[in-house]
Amino acid sequence: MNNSPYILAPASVTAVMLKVLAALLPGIAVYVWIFGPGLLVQIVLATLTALAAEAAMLAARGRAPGRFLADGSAIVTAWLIALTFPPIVPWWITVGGTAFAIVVAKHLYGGLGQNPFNPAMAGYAVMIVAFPALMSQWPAEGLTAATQIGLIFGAERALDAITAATALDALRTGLHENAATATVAGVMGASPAFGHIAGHGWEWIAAAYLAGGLYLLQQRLITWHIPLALLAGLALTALPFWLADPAHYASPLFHLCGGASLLGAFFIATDPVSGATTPRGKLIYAAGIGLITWFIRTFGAYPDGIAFATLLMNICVPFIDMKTQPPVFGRKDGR
Amino acid sequence: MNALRKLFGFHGGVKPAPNKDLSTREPIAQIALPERFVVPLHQSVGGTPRPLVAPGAQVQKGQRIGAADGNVSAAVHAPTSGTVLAVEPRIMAHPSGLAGPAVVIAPDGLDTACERDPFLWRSAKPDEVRDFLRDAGVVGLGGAVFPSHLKLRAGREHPMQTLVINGAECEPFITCDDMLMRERATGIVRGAAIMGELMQPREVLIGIEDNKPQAVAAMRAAVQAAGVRGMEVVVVPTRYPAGGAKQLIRVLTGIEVPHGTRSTDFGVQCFNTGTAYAIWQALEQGMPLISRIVTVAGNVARPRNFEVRIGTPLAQLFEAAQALPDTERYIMGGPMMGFRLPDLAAPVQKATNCLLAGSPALFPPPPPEMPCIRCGDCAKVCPADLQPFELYWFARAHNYGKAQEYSLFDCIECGCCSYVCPSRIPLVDYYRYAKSEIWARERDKASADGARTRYEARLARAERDKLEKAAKLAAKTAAGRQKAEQAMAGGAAAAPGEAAADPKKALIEAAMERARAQREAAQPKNVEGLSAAQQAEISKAEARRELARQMADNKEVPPE
Amino acid sequence: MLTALIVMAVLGLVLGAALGFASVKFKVEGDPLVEKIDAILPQTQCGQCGFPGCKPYATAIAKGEAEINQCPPGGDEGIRKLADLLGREYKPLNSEHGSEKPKAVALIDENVCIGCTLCLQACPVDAIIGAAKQMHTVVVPLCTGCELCVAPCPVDCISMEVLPENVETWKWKYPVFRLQPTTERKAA
Amino acid sequence: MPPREIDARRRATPQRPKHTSVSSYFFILIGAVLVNNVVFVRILGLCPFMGVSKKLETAIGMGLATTFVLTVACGSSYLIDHYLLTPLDLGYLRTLSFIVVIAAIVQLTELVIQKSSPVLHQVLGIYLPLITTNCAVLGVPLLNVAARHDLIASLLFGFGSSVGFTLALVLFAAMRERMDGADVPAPFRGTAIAMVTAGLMSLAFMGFAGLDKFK
Repeated sequence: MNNSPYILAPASVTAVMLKVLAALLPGIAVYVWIFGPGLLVQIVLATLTALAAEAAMLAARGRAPGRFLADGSAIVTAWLIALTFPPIVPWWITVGGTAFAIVVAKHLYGGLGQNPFNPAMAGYAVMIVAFPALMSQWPAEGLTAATQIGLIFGAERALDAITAATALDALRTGLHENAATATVAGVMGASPAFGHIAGHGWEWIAAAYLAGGLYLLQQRLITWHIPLALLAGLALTALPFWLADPAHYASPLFHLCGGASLLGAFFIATDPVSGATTPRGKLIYAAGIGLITWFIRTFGAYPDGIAFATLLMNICVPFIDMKTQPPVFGRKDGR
Repeated sequence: MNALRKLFGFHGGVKPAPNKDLSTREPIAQIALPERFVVPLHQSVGGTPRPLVAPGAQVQKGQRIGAADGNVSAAVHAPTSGTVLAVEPRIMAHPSGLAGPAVVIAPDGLDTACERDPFLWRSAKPDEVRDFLRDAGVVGLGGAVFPSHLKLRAGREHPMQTLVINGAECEPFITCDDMLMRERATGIVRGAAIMGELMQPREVLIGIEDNKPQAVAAMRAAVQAAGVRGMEVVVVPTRYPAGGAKQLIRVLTGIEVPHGTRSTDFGVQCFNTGTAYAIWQALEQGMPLISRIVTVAGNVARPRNFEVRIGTPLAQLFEAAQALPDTERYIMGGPMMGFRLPDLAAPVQKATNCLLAGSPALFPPPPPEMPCIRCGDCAKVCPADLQPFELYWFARAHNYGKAQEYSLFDCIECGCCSYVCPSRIPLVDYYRYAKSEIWARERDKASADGARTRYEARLARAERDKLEKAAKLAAKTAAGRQKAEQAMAGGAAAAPGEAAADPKKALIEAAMERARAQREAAQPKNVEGLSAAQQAEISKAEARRELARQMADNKEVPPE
Repeated sequence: MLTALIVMAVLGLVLGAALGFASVKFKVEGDPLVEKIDAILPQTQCGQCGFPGCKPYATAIAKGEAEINQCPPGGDEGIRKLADLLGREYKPLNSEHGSEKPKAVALIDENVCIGCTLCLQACPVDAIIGAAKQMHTVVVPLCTGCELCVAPCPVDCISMEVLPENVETWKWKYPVFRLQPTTERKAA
Repeated sequence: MPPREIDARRRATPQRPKHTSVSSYFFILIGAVLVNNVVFVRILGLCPFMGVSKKLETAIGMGLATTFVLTVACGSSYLIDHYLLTPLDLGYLRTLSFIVVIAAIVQLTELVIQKSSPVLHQVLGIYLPLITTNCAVLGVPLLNVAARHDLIASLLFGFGSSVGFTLALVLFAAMRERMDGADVPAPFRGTAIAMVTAGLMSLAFMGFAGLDKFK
C-alpha cells in the first residue's frame, strides 16, 4: 500500500519516449526523401538489435523484460544510432554499435536512468574509432534503393560514384590536402557534397530536426537551455575565426546546418540521463559540446564532433551538476 | 485596493483537481458525543503534557487534563464532562500505528462546562497572554500543531511588518478552513485582530485562494464590519502548495523564509484561520481548544464538514459521512500529504483537518516504479527549489550525507515531485525514509557523545580516587610501619608488601564476617498482630529474599 | 665514471640535506586522526573490539594496529564510515568480536537486586544509580547496551531488553513496493 | 654497450632546445591538459587514477599533490638534465637521477601534507609515496627531454600534464560518487565498472585524435 501523495498526474516514461520518437519522424522523413531508404533499413536493424540486447540483459539480471522493453528508451537509442551512422554502413556495424550502446554503455551501469554516457554516442564513437573509413561514407546523389540495401548487406563498395563524404568531411579533407591554396569557397564549389549553406540537402534535414525539437520544447520534455547553449557555443566559436579568416574557416551557419548539429542540440545532448540537469549546468554542458564540436570538426580527424563532444561533456556532468546546484528556497541571496 | 497589491510567485507547484465542491454543499454539522473519548496527551510539537487526572476522576468540559510540559508544549482539556476511565497508551492517528499516552473519558451526557472566566487579555502582560494560550491548549490548526503562544512573539531584531492569516487551503478535498471562513468569519477576524494587537504588525493580510469566492466574500464583509485598520483579504492564485506557510508568505510579501529560521526574523508571522478562531475563543470566551472543524470527504455518500470534539474516535466521523462499501483505506489529511490511518479506533487530534475515505477508483494504486530518468520534472515543480531526483538518488543508495548536502531537510514533503514523476517513483517516501534514518543517527550520535563524556569523567574520577587512595595508603603504611618498628624493634622484619596486604585482607575478612552475622541476625520486627494481607506480603518478600540468596549462592556458574 | 659518481653523490647529498631539514621543520605532534575515528565509534566502551574502550581502539586503528571491523555495536555502517574516512577497503564485521544486535538496554530486576554495587562499578558510562544495599536502577536513556554489567551481577538480576519502538523513534521504512527484484546493498 | 658509442650517438643528435614561440607555449599547455591527456591518451598514472578516485575530496587532494610534484619535477629535471647531465655527457644517468629527484620531492610533499592535512595524508595513504613510482611523474620529464622542450616549455608541459591528470581524477571521482548510487550488476560493481568507465572516457578523448597542432 502506497503513501501520499495518493493522486498522481498522468505521466509515464513510455509517453515521454514515444513523444521523442514522434519528434524524430520529420527528420527521418526528410532524410529518406533526400538520401534514399537506406536509413529505414538501418532503423529496423538498430531497433531489432536494441530490443534484443535489452531483453537479453534484463533476462540476465532476472528482471521482468516486458515493462522495461515497453518504456521505449532502447528504441530511442536505436533511432539515434541509425540517424548518426551513415545510411549505407554495413549491417554488422549498425548491429555492433547498437549492441555496444545497449549492453556496455547502458546495462553495465544498471540500465535505464543510470548510464553516465549517452549510449548512442558511445556506440557511434566505438564504431568510428574501429572502422573510420566505413563510417565516413555517405551515399552519393541519386543512389537507388537497391544499391543502398545491397551496400548495407555486403555489396562491393569503395566506388566514388556510389559513396561520398559528408560536407564536413569533404571540407576538412579539401582544406587539409592543399593546405596552402585551398579555401572554403573553393572546396565547396568543387564538390557535389555541398548544398546552399552546408552539405547538400542537410539544411532541409536540419530544418526538420528543428521542427521536431520545437515540438519537444512545446511539450516541455526539454528546456531551451541545452539546444540554445549548444548552438550558441558552436556558432560563437566559429564566428570569430570565420570573420578573421573566411577562406579557411567555415561560417557559423555552415556549422549549424552541417552534420548532426541540430540533431545533437535537440535530441542527443538533451538526453536527461547523461546530460546536466541544473539550469546553469545545462548551459555549461551544452556550450561545452558546441565548443568541442567546433574544435574536432575544424582540427580533428573525425567527420563530425558531436558524438565525441557529447561523451567528453558527459564525463564532466556529475562535476558540473555538483557545482551548479541552484539555491534552495530562501537561500537565493546567499544567506 | 486588492488590485493594487503586488503578488509574488513561488517556484514550482502543481494544480491537481481541487475536489472541494462536494463537501461545501452543506453547512458545518455538529457530531454527537461518542461513547468514549480518547484524548491524546501528545498533540503538539514539543514535550508530552503531564496527565493531571487519574482514573476514576470526574472531569468537566474544558477542564485541563494535561499540563504543558515546559514552554514548548500546550495543555490538553477534557472535551466533555464525564469520568476518566484510564490514562494509558492508546493507538494514535500516526502513520506508525503505534500507541501514545491518552486519557480515556466516559462522557456523562450532561456536557457540563467548568467555570470559565473571560480572560482580560487587554490588560494582561504579553507573557501572561502567552501563558494563558498555552494553558488553553491553542496550537496551529493548519497541520503543524506548533504551540501558538510561541509564535505570538515578535522577532528580536526586526519589527513586525506583516501578520499573515492563512486561508489558502490548497490541498484537494480539504474544505474545513473554507467552511469556517464562510460561517464564522467574524470570529476569525476578531482573532486576527487580537493577534494584531499582540504583535503590532503594520498590516494583517488574510490570504485566500481564488477558488473560494464565498469565503473571500464572507471574510471581506467581516473585515469591513470589524473595521480593523491595516487588515486586508488578499486573493491568491490557486496553486498547490500555496497554503504552505512559507509559500503563502512568499506570495503575499515576496519574502522567502529559509529552512531553519523563524519567519519573525523577517518581520512576518503566519497563522491558520482555524488558529485565529481558536485564539479568539480562548481569549474572549475563555474556551480552551476542545473541538475543531474536520472535513470528511472522498469515497463517502455525504461529504461535509463537522465540528468535532478532540478525542472522538475517527470511525464515528466516517459513519456520519457514510463511507461507501468499497472503501479500502482511510486517510488523515489531504491526498497530497496525508497518511493512511492504521486504525479507525484512533481519535481526532488537534491536527486532524481532513479525513478521506479512499477506494481504488478514487485513489488508484500507482503503476510500478520505473528507474529515474533524471527528466527534471520534479525539480520544475519543487516549491522548495530542490533537485528532488538527486535527493532520491542518494536516499535510495542510503547515502545520507550526500542527501543532506543536497538540502534534504529543506524538503517540505508536499508531494509535488511524486505527483508529476513520469517514472512513478514514490519520491516522498524516500525522503521520509532518509530523514527518519538521519534523525535516528543523530540520536545515536548524541547518546554516543554523552556516553563519551560520562566515560571520560568516570576515568578521571577513577584516576583521582586511585591517587587519593594511594596517598592515604602511603600515609597509613608509613604510620603503621613506624608503629610496627617501634613495637617489635629488632623482630624479624616482614616484607613491606605483605605487611600492607595482610591488614587489608584481615579487614575484608572482618567486614564479611560482620555482614554474615548481620544477615543472620536480621530478625523480622513488628510482627505482632498482623492482618492476613500483611502476613502474605511479608511471606512474599521473604520468598523473594530467599530466591535472591539462592541465586547468590549459585553464582559459581556465571551466566554468559 | 668518476663524474657520474660525483654527480650522483652531490645530488644525493643536496636532496638528503633538504629532506633532513624538512623532517625537522614539519614534524607532526599528536595524531588528530584518533579524534576523528573516536567520533565514529559508538562509545559503548564495551571492549568487544579487544581494547579497553573506544579511544584505545581508535588509537590502535590510527596506528594501523587494529582492523576497522572489530566493533559490533558500530555495526556495518560504522565499518563503512571508518573505511570511508581512512580510505581502506570495507570488510564485513569480524565475527570473533561478536555480531551486530538490535540496540538493547540493561534492565535490573528490582525484586532480586541485592544492592551489591558490582554493576555500578562495571558500568563504564555511569548509567546505573544506586548505593550499597540499596536497590539499583538503570537510567535507560544513558544506557549504551554494552552488557558489561550483566556478568558481574551475583544474583543474575540484569537482563538486556530490546527497546520497543515509540512514536518518537519510529522510522519510515525503505520504500518496499519496488516490483523489480534488486540486490540493493544494505545501509551504506 | 660501451659508453663511448652512446656518447657518439648523443653528439650526433644535439640536445639543444628547439625554438618555441608564445603561441606554441599555449598549444603545449592546452595539448598537455586535453589533447594528450596524460591519463586518457598517454595512459600513464593509472594506479593513483583508479586508487584515489573514490571520493571527490581525496581526488582533489591527490591532484594538487601530483600537480606540485610534477611541476617541480619537470623544472628540476630540466635543470639537472640541461646543466649537469648534458654538459657532462651523462645522458645515461637521466632516468636514475630523475627518480632520485622525484623521490626527494615526493618525500618533501609527504612531510608537508602530513603536517598540514593529516586526514588527507591518511586517506592518500600508500598512494602518496607511490607518486614516486607514478609513471606519469617519471614519464612526463622524460617526454620533456624527448620533445626537447626549453625550461618554460618543460614547466608548462609538466604543469599542463598534471592539470590534465587532476582534471581526469576529479571528473572521474565525481562520476564514481554518482555511480555509487547506480544499480550496477553485481559482477561489475566497484572496480570493474570503474575500469569500464575509464575505458569509455578514454574513448571520448580519442575524439581529439588528429589535433596535430597540440602535439
